[in-house]
Amino acid sequence: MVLLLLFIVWETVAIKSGVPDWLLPTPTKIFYEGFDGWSNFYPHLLSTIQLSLLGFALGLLIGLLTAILLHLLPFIRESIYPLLIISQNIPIIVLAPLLVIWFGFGLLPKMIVITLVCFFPITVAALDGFKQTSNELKHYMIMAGASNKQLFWKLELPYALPSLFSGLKISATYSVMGAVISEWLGAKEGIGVYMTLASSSFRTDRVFVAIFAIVTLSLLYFSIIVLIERWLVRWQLKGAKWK
Amino acid sequence: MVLLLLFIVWETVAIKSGVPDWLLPTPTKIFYEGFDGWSNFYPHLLSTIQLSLLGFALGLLIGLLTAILLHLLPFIRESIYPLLIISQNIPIIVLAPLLVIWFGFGLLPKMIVITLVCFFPITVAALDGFKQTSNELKHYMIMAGASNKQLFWKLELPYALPSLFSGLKISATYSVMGAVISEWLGAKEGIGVYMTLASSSFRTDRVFVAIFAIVTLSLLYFSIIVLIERWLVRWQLKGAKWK
Amino acid sequence: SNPKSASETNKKNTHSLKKVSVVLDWTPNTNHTGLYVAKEKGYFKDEGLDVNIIMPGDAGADQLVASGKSEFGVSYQESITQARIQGVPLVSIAAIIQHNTSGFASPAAKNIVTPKDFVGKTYGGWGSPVEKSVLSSLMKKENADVNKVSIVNMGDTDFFTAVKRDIDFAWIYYGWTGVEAELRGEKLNMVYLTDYSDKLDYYTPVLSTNENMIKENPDTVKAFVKAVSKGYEFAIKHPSDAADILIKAVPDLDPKLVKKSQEWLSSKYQDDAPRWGEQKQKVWENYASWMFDNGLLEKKLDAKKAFTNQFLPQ
Amino acid sequence: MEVSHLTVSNISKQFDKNEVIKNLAFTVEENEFVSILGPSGSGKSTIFSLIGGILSPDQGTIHLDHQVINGKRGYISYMPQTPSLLPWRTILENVLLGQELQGKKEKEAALEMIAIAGLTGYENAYPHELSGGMKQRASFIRALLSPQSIICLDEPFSALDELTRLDMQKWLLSIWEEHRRTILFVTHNIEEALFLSDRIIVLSNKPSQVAAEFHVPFSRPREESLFLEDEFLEWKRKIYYSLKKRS
Amino acid sequence: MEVSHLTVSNISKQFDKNEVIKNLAFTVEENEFVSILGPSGSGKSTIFSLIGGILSPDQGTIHLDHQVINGKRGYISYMPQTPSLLPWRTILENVLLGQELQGKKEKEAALEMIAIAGLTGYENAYPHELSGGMKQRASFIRALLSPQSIICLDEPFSALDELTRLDMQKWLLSIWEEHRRTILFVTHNIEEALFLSDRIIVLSNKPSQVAAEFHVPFSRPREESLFLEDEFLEWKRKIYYSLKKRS
Ligand SMILES: Nc1ncnc2c1ncn2[C@@H]1O[C@H](COP(=O)(O)OP(=O)(O)OP(=O)(O)O)[C@@H](O)[C@H]1O
Ligand SMILES: Nc1ncnc2c1ncn2[C@@H]1O[C@H](COP(=O)(O)OP(=O)(O)OP(=O)(O)O)[C@@H](O)[C@H]1O
Ligand SMILES: [Mg+2]
Ligand SMILES: [Mg+2]
Repeated sequence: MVLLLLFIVWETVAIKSGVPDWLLPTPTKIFYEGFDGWSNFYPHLLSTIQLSLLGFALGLLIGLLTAILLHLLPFIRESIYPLLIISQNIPIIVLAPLLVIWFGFGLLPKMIVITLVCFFPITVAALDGFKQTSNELKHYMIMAGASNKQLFWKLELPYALPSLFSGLKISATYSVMGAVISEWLGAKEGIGVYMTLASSSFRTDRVFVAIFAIVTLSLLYFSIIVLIERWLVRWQLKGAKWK
Repeated sequence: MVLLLLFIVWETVAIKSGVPDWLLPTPTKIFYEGFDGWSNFYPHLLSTIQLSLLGFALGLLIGLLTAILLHLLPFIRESIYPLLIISQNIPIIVLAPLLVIWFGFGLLPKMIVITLVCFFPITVAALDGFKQTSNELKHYMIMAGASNKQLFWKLELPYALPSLFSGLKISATYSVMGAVISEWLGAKEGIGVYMTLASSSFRTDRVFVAIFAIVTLSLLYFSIIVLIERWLVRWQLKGAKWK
Repeated sequence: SNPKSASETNKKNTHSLKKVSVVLDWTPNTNHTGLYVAKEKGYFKDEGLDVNIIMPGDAGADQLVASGKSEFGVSYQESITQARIQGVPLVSIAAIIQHNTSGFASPAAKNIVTPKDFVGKTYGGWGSPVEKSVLSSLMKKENADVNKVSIVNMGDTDFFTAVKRDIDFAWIYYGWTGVEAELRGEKLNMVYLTDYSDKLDYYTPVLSTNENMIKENPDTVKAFVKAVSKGYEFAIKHPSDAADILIKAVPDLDPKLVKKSQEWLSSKYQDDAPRWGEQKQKVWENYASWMFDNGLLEKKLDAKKAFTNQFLPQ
Repeated sequence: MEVSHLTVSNISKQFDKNEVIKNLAFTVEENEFVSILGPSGSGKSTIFSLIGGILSPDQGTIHLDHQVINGKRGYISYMPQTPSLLPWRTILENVLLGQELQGKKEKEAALEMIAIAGLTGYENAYPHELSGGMKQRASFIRALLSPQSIICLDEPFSALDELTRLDMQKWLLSIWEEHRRTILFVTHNIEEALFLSDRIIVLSNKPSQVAAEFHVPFSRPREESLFLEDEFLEWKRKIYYSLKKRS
Repeated sequence: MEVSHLTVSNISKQFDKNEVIKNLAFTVEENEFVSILGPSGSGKSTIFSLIGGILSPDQGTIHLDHQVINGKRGYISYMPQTPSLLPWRTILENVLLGQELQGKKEKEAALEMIAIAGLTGYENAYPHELSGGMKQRASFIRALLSPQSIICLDEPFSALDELTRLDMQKWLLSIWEEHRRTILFVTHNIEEALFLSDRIIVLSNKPSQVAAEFHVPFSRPREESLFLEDEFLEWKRKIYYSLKKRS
């Protein structure tokens, strides 16, 4: 709805102000190109979807495992945390040649890049979630003889879910961009490839088709996460009838 | 400590395996260059620090304001959220020309880039934090006649602090990379400029000096956030004597 | 013979082919046409090679080639010069374009026709010290002062965007960006480097490999260069067909731009050289000494080792 | 001190299909001490939520000082059934919260009250360092310090031991007899209701209505010895049976 | 059912400078029902934390079945002072939690208990949909369903109204008289302690020690009418004064 409005404003502004097409094409032109060039674009889209889903899944897995590990072994937390931050701060342009030299042009280096992008928000959010567990409930669980495993699965994990989903939302949003960036490591197809090609041959309309695809994908992933959250954390929704 | 270990492993592996310097220099070489070229590097570092701090501050401000706005006006949340996600998915290479056309090559477009990178984790985390506020406490506050403003300042905001700090940590980590990326929009100095120049003249040692600077800065920012968190959320630490 | 056996021999051929890869400098464009022609027309196969053309993205070609991850790459004389100074073992094995086709472009309305017109204008670059030296060299010829040019770093911003705003002129390759301007009907003024300084007539782009390849697999290098050379010769003779081959290989490029760019560029590949790919030691020495004089190099370059013509077909 | 007068007229409330309150009506006079007695789950806390404006009745009106306060907030000073202390505030800061929401803070008065409630030394402790009863006491003081004209207390003493409870009851009575404010008091302890109140409203089973109303005849100021008097036991039995009959 | 026997020998505990328990000693026999009576903040919940192994005593030992259980967990079935239900579980799932932690779940038994506690219809409700007393009842059932040999109840009935409380007390008694398990019961209600226990341990003021111990002479099974008997009132007064003297 709001998006529609945005499009209309954009269209009229673009037409009125006379911004040239190669700088900012109007939505109509973009849709036209998207429709026209669909068969060309389709395989790129598919490849990026595949890449981002795989990367996100891997990021989720590694992010969660890291968080659980750091949570259960607090004494290594202090020493590992800096490494996590380092992992977020090595620019791709430096990492890229190293990754390609070590792992070639296959799937692996791309996975590494997406995972690097995705796992961090999940880890931070999950860790903070675990830490917030209500003292009262923890007290009960321990008194009732819960083992550390039970404490984790039955209390800390469900308690961290809302926080974890914060991280998932951030991560899902980044996963598509992560995939696109990873394609700059050298790929045969993918939205990233399509976009650089379009950009270097000055086809701004195609660049925007690519952006639309990226944005739509991200929105889609985000909504799926929100749906899963609603379903898993539904007990929260039933509350607060008075608000 | 762990970092030191990492360095030692790196140094020995680099020497043993005979990786050439231009691909992956040894830490000693990097330190040497960092020391040697300090006077050269210093202004770049300073400029990036300035940029990232400013950007982070702006990101924090906008991120918080957005979260508060969306929280207080739930009916616009549904419509604004997609826009937020879009903002995270417009690749810089596309945004760059538009920003330049609109705002020239000054500070403003760079600020916009860093802010875009920084505000999103803060907004998502803060929003989720606000949402989690304990029903019981909210019930009391409303019954006791708290206005919406009081409810927010005295209950929801403090309650969201731990979650908010999650977002801040993620954001602070990204702010330095954001600044470096923003320098690719055209800057006279900064670590990003230094790094691309070093990279194009095959001074891998300098590239790594730049990476070290980025990582160190991020770690520094992260630690500052953690310290502030400890100080603000210190009531949490006093608890749980039994764990 | 019957088709079945033909395909069988084909398969056998593929089996015995030597797999090598060539990394481009960035996205595919008409600088690379010869490579695509050689692949499409089977010139590589004729030489017993199975060539994979790779778009490197952020990884950059030079390091991949230097480390041996890729056998061949597309590079520039400037890069190879700097790389060798840092001990990176890259060697240029063929000049793709004989003369430097780059220059300073500006919209016609700005009226920048010769280097002395740069005075008082704003130049948009990417922050490399080379730029100021080049500007200075050109302007010195007309006794103009480079310090009167305001140099702005425009980062990754493209030419057309930049000149819309604060920038008056920028450094482009005419064969691509200039041709795009023609397509758009925008009039440009060009100040070519080659018109003002011999020393700045360096090779860009070139084909590169590493020293190891030359030592261990000279035959492969020879076969590769031979096939590529045939590719470029085809492109020189049949610009339109060559353009079609590139468009077919990379359908996401803008066909109009490729066609027109190819027309412009085809005659420039070999130009006045006796054969395609030929490199002169003088060009290497000139540019390196120019860089050294301008404080852009820490050491003098041993130009003989930086390039070789030994693999070019006779 | 302001004068107030609460009238609850024929209010009804249901959650989904769960009819909790039906045609409930009662009044509280100025400076009166009224207790509401009812079984668990009968809707006592819900009545408070309605008066506090956090819920709106499906039917009926609630008047305070001749003003309709259906769905309006900020008119009552409230002590919830669970202590609901803010975990990041010290006890002193928590105790001052009710005042803070309405305007000025009186730290002196608060410290005095804290002392009377036996929490001296815990002013700067955080809630999780207190025992259950101590939290309840803090929450109670918070309500007493709030400036509104009517105080609604939801089982303030149920987590306290007999002795502390008696101390707090006596203390509440002494303060009340001195300052005279309007108090609406929810409890399930008959003795407590008898000892403290002017009037006791007994709720029927769900959907709640007023099942019975008793004017407590004991003169004030009341002494601890009241608990042992025969008349007191008499009344206790009477109310006990009225409760039992209805449930 | 297993046989158990709890011996607490001379334990002490302090928080920072706050000496809460000092040289406390008592025993609980197999299948005995023992109540601990003490003022708010006297350390009753702390005693449970020590037995439950979540805290370790600074001095002294705790034996269960001749085994030292200082700092060991999982030996007691526990009902905390605040209901502590997991907000994302339905009542039924919450009630089964204690069993789940130890192994098998018996859904039938749980549903039966829920019915007896008057929570029928709320099996699939979430905790925040229940009134304070209802939550407390759910928490109580959870403890009863746990399989350990000793049950520690921390003021289970303090949030309940007189009638529900009486019902629950009677129900607890009937179950206990049928199944006979060892129960350690914390309360501040003298009548409740008298009605339920075999033995009552009265704590002194902080630092807590055993101030007095009473063997309750009433025969079992006990009836509601006990409350009105003179001997009961006599005992009540006796304990009341013993409490008062110490504090
Ligand atoms: N937010 C809610 N959503 C659904 N049902 C509710 C809600 N709040 C209360 N109820 C229902 O309303 C009824 C009355 O609840 P209320 O808390 O008012 O009881 P109460 O009299 O205060 O009991 P207690 O003495 O145990 O605190 C209960 O059946 C409860 O399940
Ligand atoms: N985690 C803790 N940190 C510091 N002090 C504590 C802690 N837990 C309890 N205390 C202190 O120990 C004392 C006894 O607390 P405890 O909760 O055992 O009392 P209680 O007898 O259960 O009281 P109530 O009947 O009010 O629940 C109190 O003074 C309390 O402040
Ligand atoms: Mg209630
Ligand atoms: Mg207690």
